Amino acid sequence: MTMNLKKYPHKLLVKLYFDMLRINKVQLHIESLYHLDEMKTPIHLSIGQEAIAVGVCANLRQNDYISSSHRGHGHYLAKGGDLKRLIAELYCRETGCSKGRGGSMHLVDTSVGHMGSSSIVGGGIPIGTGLGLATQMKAEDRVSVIFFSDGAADEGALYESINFAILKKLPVIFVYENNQFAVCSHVSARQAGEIIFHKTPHDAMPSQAVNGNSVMDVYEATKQAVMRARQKSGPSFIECKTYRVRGHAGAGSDEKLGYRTAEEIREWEAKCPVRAFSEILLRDGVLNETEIQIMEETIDCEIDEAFRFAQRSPLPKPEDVTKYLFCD
Amino acid sequence: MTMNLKKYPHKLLVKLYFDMLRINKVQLHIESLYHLDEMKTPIHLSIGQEAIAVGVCANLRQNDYISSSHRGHGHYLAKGGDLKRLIAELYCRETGCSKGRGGSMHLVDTSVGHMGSSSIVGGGIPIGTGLGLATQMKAEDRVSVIFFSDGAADEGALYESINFAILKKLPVIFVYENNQFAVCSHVSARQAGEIIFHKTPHDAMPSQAVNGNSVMDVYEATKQAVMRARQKSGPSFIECKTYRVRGHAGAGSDEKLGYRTAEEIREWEAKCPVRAFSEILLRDGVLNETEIQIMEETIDCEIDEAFRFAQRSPLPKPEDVTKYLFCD
Amino acid sequence: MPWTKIKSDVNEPNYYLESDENIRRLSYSEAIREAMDQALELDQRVFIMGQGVDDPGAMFGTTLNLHKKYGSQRVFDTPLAENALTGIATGAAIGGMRPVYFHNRPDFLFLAMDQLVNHASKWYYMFGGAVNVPIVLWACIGRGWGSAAQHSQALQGLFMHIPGLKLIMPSTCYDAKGLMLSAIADNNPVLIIEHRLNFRHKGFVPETPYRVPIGKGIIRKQGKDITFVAISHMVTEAYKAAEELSKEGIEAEVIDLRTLRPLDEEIILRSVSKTGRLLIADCGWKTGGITAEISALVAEKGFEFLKAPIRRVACQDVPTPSGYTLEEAFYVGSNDILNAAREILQIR
Amino acid sequence: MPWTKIKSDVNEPNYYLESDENIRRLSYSEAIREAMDQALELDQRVFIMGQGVDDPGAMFGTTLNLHKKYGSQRVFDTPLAENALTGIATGAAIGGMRPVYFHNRPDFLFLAMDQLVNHASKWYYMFGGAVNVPIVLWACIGRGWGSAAQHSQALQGLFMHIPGLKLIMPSTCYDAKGLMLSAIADNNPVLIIEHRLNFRHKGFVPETPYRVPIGKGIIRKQGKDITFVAISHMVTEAYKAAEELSKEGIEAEVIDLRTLRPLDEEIILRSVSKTGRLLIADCGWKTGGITAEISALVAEKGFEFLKAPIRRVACQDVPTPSGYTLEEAFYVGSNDILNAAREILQIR
Ligand SMILES: Cc1ncc(C[n+]2csc(CCOP(=O)(O)OP(=O)(O)O)c2C)c(N)n1
Ligand SMILES: Cc1ncc(C[n+]2csc(CCOP(=O)(O)OP(=O)(O)O)c2C)c(N)n1
Ligand SMILES: [Mg+2]
Ligand SMILES: [Mg+2]
Repeated sequence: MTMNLKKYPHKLLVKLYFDMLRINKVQLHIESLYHLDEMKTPIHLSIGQEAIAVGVCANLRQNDYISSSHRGHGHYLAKGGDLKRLIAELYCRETGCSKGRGGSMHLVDTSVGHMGSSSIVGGGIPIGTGLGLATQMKAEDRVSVIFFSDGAADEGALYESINFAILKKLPVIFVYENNQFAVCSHVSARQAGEIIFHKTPHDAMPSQAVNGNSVMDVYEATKQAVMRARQKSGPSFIECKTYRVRGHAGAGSDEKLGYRTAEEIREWEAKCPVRAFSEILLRDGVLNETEIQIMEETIDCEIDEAFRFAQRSPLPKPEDVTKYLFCD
Repeated sequence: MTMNLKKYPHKLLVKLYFDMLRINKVQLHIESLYHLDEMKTPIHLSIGQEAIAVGVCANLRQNDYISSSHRGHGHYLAKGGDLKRLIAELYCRETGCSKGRGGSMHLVDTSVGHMGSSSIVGGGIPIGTGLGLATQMKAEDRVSVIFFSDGAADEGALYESINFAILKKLPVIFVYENNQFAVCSHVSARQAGEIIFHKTPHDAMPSQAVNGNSVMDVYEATKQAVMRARQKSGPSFIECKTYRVRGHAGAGSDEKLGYRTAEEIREWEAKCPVRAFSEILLRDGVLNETEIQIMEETIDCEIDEAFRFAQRSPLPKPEDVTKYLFCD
Repeated sequence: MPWTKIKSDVNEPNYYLESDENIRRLSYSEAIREAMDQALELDQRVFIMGQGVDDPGAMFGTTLNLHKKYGSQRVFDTPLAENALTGIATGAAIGGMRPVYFHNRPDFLFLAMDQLVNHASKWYYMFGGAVNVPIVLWACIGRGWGSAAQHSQALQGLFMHIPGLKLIMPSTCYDAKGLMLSAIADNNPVLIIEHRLNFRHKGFVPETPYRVPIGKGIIRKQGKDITFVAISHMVTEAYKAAEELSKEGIEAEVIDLRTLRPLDEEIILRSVSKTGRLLIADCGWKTGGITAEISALVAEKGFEFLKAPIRRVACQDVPTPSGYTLEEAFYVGSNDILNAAREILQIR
Repeated sequence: MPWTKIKSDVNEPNYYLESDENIRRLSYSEAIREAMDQALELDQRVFIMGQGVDDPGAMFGTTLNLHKKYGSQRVFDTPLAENALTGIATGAAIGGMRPVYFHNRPDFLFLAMDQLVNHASKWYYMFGGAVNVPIVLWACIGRGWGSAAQHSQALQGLFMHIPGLKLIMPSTCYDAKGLMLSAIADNNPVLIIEHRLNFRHKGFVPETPYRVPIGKGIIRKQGKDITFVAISHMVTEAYKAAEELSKEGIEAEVIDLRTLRPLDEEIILRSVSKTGRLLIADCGWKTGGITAEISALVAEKGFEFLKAPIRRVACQDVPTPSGYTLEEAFYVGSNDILNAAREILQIR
C-alpha cells in the first residue's frame, strides 16, 4: 500500500484502525474461550476479513442498513452493534441482541440499521435489496449494504436480486467478500470463473474488485458506491478479495484437514489487514506505539466487561419458548 | 436476408421450410378449433417463432435431447415428436404423448430425445443441464438443447444452470427465445438490460444474439454450438430475438387488451419467419409454387388424420387416476 | 380457455341475510379489489407487487387499474424471480413497508419457500421480537381445464405446518375483503390462498373498510347431527351437501374455518361435542394435509365426544392429471361429502 | 462445537440379536458409507453430489474418501445452488443416471422445492409413465448447540404431503444401509431424512449389500397395552420409554415406521387393534406434521379399536430457538413420551 494517507482526517484513520483492532480482538477472545463450551452456539470467525466490514461501514450512517450472514460478528460491530449484547447472544442469554433466540448466526441491532442476519447462504441478499426498496419507496436517505461471500455468489438469489436492484435503481451496495471458500470448498470448484457481474454496464451497476485486506481500498470503493446510492443513481457491486484464515466454523485453524496448504494459510495470515494497516499508520506517523497500546487496553477492558455482562446475564426461561411466535 | 443459400443442400432447405410450415399449420389448425372447447387444455401457441425450433433442431440427431416449456408445440414437432400423439394429448386422450395426464404444457416423446417439458417457467433449464451431465458422465455423443424465453431469463435457475454447465463443460446449448413478453409483461419491465450472459468469456461459453425470425441465422448459430458441444468443449448461448404475435394463452390475437400496439403486432406478423423463408426459397428457385402447394396439401392431410386420430381415441378411465404415481 | 374467463354470475350461498334483495353485492374479485383499493388509500406503506398486477388480467381483476390510481411505484409488475422477490418483499416489510405480493397460483410458491419459510416466517422469533415482517402473500388455486400437475396445487397442507406464518382461506366475498384488510393490518407474514371457483360468486360486501378477525372460524349452518369442517370453496360444497341432508331431516353443522393458522380449535371442538361426528373437507391432497391436522386435533382433545370414525374428503394423493375424465376422479365435491356423511351416519 | 464431532460410541438398542457379542458393528455413518461404496461399485450409473461430499467432513463421514476411490466425476462437490442442482440431478436421472444428492440439513431443501416437488416428484405421473426419475436426496436434521431456526428443521411433515415422493427416515445402522441401497435401486425420487442423534450409534450391519424394503415398518418391541409409533431417533426415545414402562408391568409396542411415504398403514392398524391406545412421536413440529396424518389414519380406519384419545408427542410449534434453555423446552424425548403414555393409560 503506497497510498497517501495525508488526505484523510486523522480521526477517520484512527477510527478505521480502532474498529478493525476491536473486531479482531473480540473474535480472538471468543476463540480463546470457546473450548469451555459455555458459548453453546456455532461460531464463524471473520478473522482476516476485518478490513471489509470496517472499510465499508465507515462510509455508513447510523440509519443506513446492512444485511449480513452466518459470518457476521465483524459486520455487526463495524455497523455499531452493541458488544455486550453480541457476547450475551453467544452465551444464549436473555440480554443477547436476539434475546438468546438467534445465536451467533442471527445477530440484530435495529438501532444501528442491522436488521438481522440470515444463516441461509445467500438468504440475506434479497432482504438487503428489499431494504433498499423500502428506502426508495419512503424517499428516505439511506443506503442498504449487503455482505455476502463466494458461497452465496453461487445462488440464483444473487442474480435475481441484482437484476431487480438495477431495474429499480435501488440504493443498494453488493459487497462480495470473496474469501475463496465455502466450508472446505474452494470457489474454483463451484464457479466457472470471475463473477459475471463485473461485466454489468457501468451506468447500470458499476462493479470493481479491490484488495479486501486493504481497509483504505475498501473504504474508497465503498465511498463511491455510497455516493452513487445517495444520489439515487442505483446499485454498485464491490468484490473484496480476501481469504478465510480460520476454519469454517468453531475456533482455531483447520490446517490439519489438508484441503488447503499450510503455506497458503501462512501467506494470507501475513496479509493480516489489521497489522498491515497498523504498519502504515506507524510508518506515516498517524499513530505511535503508545497510542496503539492504549487502544489495545481500552478494547481489552471493554471485552472483559462484555463477557462479564454476558456470563452474569439471565438465561431465557424454558416456559417462554413460545414467546415471539407472532407479533401483536 | 441476403445470405447465399447455394452452399446448403437442397434437402436441408426443403426440410427447414417444410418443418416450419408444418408447425405453423398445426398451430393454426389447433387455433381454429379451440373455440369448440373440445381441447380442454390451455394452449400457448408459438406462431411467429417457428424458425427457432426448426433452425435449432435441424442440427440435432434423433438421440440429442431437448428441454422445453409451456410453449412447446413447435419444439416437440421440430424434434420429431409424433403429431398424432400431440393432438391426442390436447384432446386429453389415453393415446396422447403423455397419456392425457400432461396436456398441452407437458409434452414428451422419449423416442426422439424430448424428455418432457415443464410449465414452471425456467423449470426445464436445470433439467436440460442435467441431461447434459448424464451425457457427459456416460460419455455419450449427445447434445442437450434448452429452449426458454425471457420470463425464464428472470429466474435464478438460469444463472445457476449456466454456471454449472460452464464449470463442467457440459454439452448444453441455451437457446434463449426472446419473444419479448411474459404474459403481458414486456421484458423491459422485468430485466435491467441486455442479458448478461452475452458477456461470458468466449472460451467458457460463446454467446450471440441472432435474428430469431431467420431460420438460416438460427441454423448457423446452432451449428457452431452443436459442433462445440460434440467436441466436448462446453456450452453455448444463443439469443434468438423474436416476438410473440399471438396472445399469451388460448387462441387468437390479444390486440384488444391494449398492453401493446396493434402496429407492433402487425410489424412482427409481417416478419413471419415461414413466409419470409418461402420468399427467399422462391426467389432463389429452391422451391416453386407448385412444390409449396403440394407441401401444404401433404401437411393438411396429415393434420386432418391426426385430429381424427385424436378425436376417436379413448379417454383415460377415471379409475386409473392413481396409475403412474410410482414407477415399479 | 373457459377458466380464464370465470363469470361471476352465481350468488354465493345466502349465509348472511335472510331475504334482503337490496344488499350490496360484489363479485369475489371486486371484493378483493375494493380491499386493495382501500388499503392503498388508507395506508401509504401498503404496496402491491406481482407478475401482471398492472396488466389487463390484473390477477383475476383483483388489482385492476390500481396502478393507474396509485402509480406504478405502489402497484408494480415483477420479474419471474419468486425467491428473491419474496425476500425483497420481506426486506421492504422490515424496512417499514407493507407489501402484498400476488401470485397466480400456489405452485409458484415452491420457488419462494426459502424466503417465505426460512426467512419471513422466522424473522420475528429468531431475533427475539426485534423485527417483524408484515407481508401478505396471495395465491389462487387453479382447477380444471387441464391445469395439470404444476398449475393446480392446493398447498394449504404444507403451509399449515409452518410456525410463524398465518394462513387464510376465505370462502365468501365478505370475508375475502375483510380478511385481506386484516392480513394487511397484521404485523406478521400472512399467506392468503384463494380458489378459482370462489371467483364465480357474487356476495354481500359492505363498502366501508372492515376487518374479519384472523384465527376465527364461523358457523355457516347450524346442525346437531354431524359437523362438516371446510375451507375456501369446499365450504360451498359442504353447504350444498348439508342442504341436501337437511331434506332428509339430518342437520349438518357447517364450519368455515376461514383461517387455518392460527386454527380456531374451539369452534371445531364445540361443534363436535354437540354432534359427535366429524367430516373434514379439503381441496388439497389428503395425506398429510389439513384434514389430517383437524382430525388429529379432535382425536386428541375431543375424543370423548366422538361417536363415529372421522372422515376426510380430500383430493386423491397423486399429481393433478390434466385430462378431464381424470380430473373428475381427482377432485372432490358435495357428492363426495354427501356420501362420506351418509357412511358416518350409517344411512343407506 | 460438540455437534460437529458426534462420537459414535453408543450402541443402539439391541433390537436384532439377543446377546451376540460377535456381531459386526458399524457406526451409523460407516453404515451409510458402506452403502454408498457398494452402490458406486455395483452400478456405474450411481453418482454422489453435494456440498462437501469430497471434503474432509464428508457429510458426517458418509462419503469419506469415496471421491478418491471412484474419481471426482462420480463423487463431486456442488455449487450452493440447491434449486438448479436438484434439477440437474433430476435431468441426469432422466438421462439414465442414479444421482444421490447429499445435503447437510433439510433446511436447505427449501431452496430446492420447485425442482423436487414441482418437477422430480411429478415427472413420472405427468408424462403418463414415459419418464421416471430415480434420484435420492439425503439430508440430516440438525439439533442442539444453538443450531437455531434455519439449521434444525425436521421437515418430514412437509414432505409426507407430496405425492410421487418416497420418504424414508431410518433409525438403526442396519436400516440406514439397507434403506439407502433400496432408495438407490428405486425408480422414483426418494428423500432420506436422517437425524444427527442417530450418528451417535453403532449397530449391527452385515457386510454384503442388502436392501430393506421401502414402505414397511417394523416392530421394535412387542407390547399389548399401548402402541408407540415413531421414526428416526424418536424410535430410540420411544424404546427407552417403553423399557421404562416395562418395569412397571406395562407393555408398549414400539413401531419404527422407517418409511413415511408410502406409509405402512397395516402395521399401525394391526397394533392399535391389539392395544387400543396410540401415541405418535416425532422430532418435527406438531401442527400439520406426520403425527397428524398417522392420527387421522387411525381415527378414520381404526376408530373402533380406540380406547383413549390419540396423543402426539412432537416439537413445539415455533421456529427452533438457539438458546439451550429454550432448546430443552422445544425438543421432546423419552420423558415426554413417558408422560403422555401415562396420561393415556391414566396412571398417576
Ligand atoms: C443455502 C445454504 N446451503 C448450504 C448451507 C451450509 N453452509 C453454511 S455456511 C456455508 C459456506 C458458505 O460459504 P460462503 O458463502 O462463502 O460464506 P463464508 O463462510 O465464506 O463466509 C455452507 C455451505 C447454508 N447455510 N445455506
Ligand atoms: C415460476 C413460474 N412463475 C409464473 C408462472 C406463470 N406463467 C406461465 S407462462 C408465464 C410467462 C412466461 O414467459 P416466458 O418465459 O417469456 O415464456 P413465453 O410465454 O414467452 O414463451 C408466466 C408468468 C409460471 N408458470 N411459472
Ligand atoms: Mg466464502
Ligand atoms: Mg417470452
